[in-house]
Amino acid sequence: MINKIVPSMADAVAGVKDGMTILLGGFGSVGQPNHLVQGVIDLGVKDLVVVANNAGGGQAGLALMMELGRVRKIICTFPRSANSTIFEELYRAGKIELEIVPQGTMAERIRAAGAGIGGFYTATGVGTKMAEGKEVREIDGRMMVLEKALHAEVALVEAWEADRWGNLTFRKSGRNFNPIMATAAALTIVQAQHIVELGDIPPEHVMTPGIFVDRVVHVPYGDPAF
Amino acid sequence: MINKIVPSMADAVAGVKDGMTILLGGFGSVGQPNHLVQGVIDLGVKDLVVVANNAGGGQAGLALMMELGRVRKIICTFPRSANSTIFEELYRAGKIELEIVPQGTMAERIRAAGAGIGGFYTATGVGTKMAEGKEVREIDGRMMVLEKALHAEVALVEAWEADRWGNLTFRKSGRNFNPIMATAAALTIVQAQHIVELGDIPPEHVMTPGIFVDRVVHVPYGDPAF
Amino acid sequence: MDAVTDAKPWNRLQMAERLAVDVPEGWYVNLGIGMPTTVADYVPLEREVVFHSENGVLGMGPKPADADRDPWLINAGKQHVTMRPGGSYVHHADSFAMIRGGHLDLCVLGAFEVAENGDIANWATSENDSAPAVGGAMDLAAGAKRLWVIMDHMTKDGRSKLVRKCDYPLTAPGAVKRVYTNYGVFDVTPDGFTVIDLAPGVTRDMVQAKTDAPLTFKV
Amino acid sequence: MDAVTDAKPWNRLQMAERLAVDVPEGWYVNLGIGMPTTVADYVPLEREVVFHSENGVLGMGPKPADADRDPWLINAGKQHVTMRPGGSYVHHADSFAMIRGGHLDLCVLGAFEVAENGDIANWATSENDSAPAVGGAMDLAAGAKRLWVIMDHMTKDGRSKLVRKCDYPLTAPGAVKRVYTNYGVFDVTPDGFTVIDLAPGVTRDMVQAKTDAPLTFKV
Repeated sequence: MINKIVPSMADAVAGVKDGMTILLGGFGSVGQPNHLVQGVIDLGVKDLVVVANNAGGGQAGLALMMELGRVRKIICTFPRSANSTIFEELYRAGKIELEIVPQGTMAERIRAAGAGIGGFYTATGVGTKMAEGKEVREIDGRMMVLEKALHAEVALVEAWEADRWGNLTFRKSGRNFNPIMATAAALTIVQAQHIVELGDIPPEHVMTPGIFVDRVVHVPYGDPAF
Repeated sequence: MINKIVPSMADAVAGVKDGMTILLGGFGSVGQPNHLVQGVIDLGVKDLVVVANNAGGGQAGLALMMELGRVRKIICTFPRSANSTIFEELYRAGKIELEIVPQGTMAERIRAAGAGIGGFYTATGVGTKMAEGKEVREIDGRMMVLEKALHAEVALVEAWEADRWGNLTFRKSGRNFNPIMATAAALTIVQAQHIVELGDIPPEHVMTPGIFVDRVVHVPYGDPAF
Repeated sequence: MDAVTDAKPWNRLQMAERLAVDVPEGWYVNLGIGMPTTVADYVPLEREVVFHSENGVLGMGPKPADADRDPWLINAGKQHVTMRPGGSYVHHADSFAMIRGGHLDLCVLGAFEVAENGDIANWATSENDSAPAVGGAMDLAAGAKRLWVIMDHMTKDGRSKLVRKCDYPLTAPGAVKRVYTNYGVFDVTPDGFTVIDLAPGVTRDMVQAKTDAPLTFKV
Repeated sequence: MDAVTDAKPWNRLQMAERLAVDVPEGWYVNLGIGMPTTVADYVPLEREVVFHSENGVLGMGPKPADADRDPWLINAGKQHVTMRPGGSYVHHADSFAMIRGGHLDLCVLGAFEVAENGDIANWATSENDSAPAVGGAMDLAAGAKRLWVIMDHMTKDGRSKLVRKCDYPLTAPGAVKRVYTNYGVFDVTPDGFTVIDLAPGVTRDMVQAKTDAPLTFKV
């Protein structure tokens, strides 16, 4: 019997190691797998590269992981945060590296990694700093820049429902980066609000098929904070 | 009030012209927008380029369109059909052009067109006839071939449910190429089995958001033929 | 009264209201964070405009009352929003496929500078040593069918934001089609900025005096 | 009896049965059209293997009785299939993302030829003047974590299909990891074909005599 549901957070995050690249789902306060981030913090691993839309909000999750000095580099679209200054302090002090990526390019680079695409040409960023040092060519009359797939060792994902095959659904704007990140990592770990029976999610309504998921841990934490 | 539902087949296919490239959804007998194809046949247009997985099955739809001499070129993955010889006869007689594309590359080229990607690198086809004359380069240790986005003037799509904003669902394996083709054409026309009220499709379960759809015509034809 | 004291430049809400007049029913529209977001308040619900947010929300409705906020439903500005009947959720790659694939009829952004050739700079200022934040601005600027900018006409220290050439790092070259400011509405044309509307009492001389780039007038 | 009359090469069903033994629970598997499809009949339902079909079907179950066929549910071979609890539907780009992104543990294809370096030719024969049909074979061959081939050991006119170098147009270079034929099971290694199993009574000499490429033996 396939059973991707693991009994503890320690089982969920086992194998995450120093220096790994981690895709971290969530946008704003919604769809953040903060309990998995805490699990990785508790492992004590360091020199991590974290790919996330924001460089940590609030005091928990990624913000705490950075504050503890575990993150070597952030790849994100919008490092500023209204309710956290941890990243900016570390960045000004030269204690953390930053790679800024346009949000659509970041999403597409992650999707590319999951879909076996090595790189792609996009008009986003052409004629800006984002294209410096990158190949630019004209395709169908438009200048486009080559962007590469963004792979990772680990993806941390928050889902609404999960079954033992790892099929997932997401709630409203909690979907965001979670489904594409689930496809792009060697090890995809999910914290799910609800564990459901196999077959409870209608096959037309599965948002992330289990093929992309390695482990699921039940974290019924409730609603995101306002 | 946004209302993409048109009252007649003539309204649905208005504006399809000689020489256009048409994306045609469907895989096997399932999800084939055959009534829309008949509508285009009835317009009398010719010199069409048709992009479809198969080069027509049975005697209706694309097979009939080809038999009537309306199709200049087929772009497909698998021209052979167990229940139709129309394409092969035309092809052997030199009366139709053929571009064969690996199925995943065809799907990805269509998606790229819809997503603003000019081209992408894939390992599929490297070292085969499919890569001849195309740029091949090594990315992350793997040889990959550059494939270009596949745009079209028109997409013909079959859906299960549609609302007046053009939101769609698809039934089981009727999904296939339909959602990606809906994104990749200047004019996307849908034949839908069921017209539903706005809001009847839960926002989490919309499979093709209405932004990709221009016109919907109600065609409650029932089940695909066995 | 002379012409100057007669002039009533638009305030930020009036600018948003003026822009909203130009958004027809049926358009798919992304409104950037800040002033652009307020445009939605001036599009009546019965004029069906479909608002998109980068984080995978299509078909946003009005801001909820505090008591009705759904903790699972935010926009790209991290504000709580509502969903209209006919809305849909998608993941980030599909959301940016809408943007980058040219499916949005309109994107409205704020800006630091807009140049007469349509260049826009809205994500980083050269003086700023803190971490720059680009978000989805470059994708929106390069991808939408139309990019309109809504911004104060002048900086706080009195410099024109409609410029001959951008000083700040570009968000996208040649992308802007139209600019809404306190003084009027400016189309970006092959000949530079063309004024197509002026706020009440604002004269041609007045707006040209406040603007770095040369203006032509259709009003 | 001599060795030759003692030999019981596998028939096609036995080859599928033999291959099925090597598919462990939990694998995601795509079975090509034709002989590969029959492998599923030899994987018991209680050994949970998740079968994928290119047309966006993940989690296929057994073939339905004729009366129970669902007209909306077919596989890539256009045969009617069933869906298991835990299955899901996706569109074609997402389906091929599973294939091309390396998410399938195994793909099983038929072939015209397999070369000792793992090259596979299974989509076009040079003599064939009719329209060639590639379908998803190139994606599957290049994308799956493992490509296994199941095929008759010889052509109908008695030529070996395990060859030193493919004559027919390639589907993918260096992709095949293992081959199942009537005579045995052949791993593709840096040193060429290594026999890891033989059908009952088949000898080393017999299989080498039927095979164009040189064999090494681990059985």
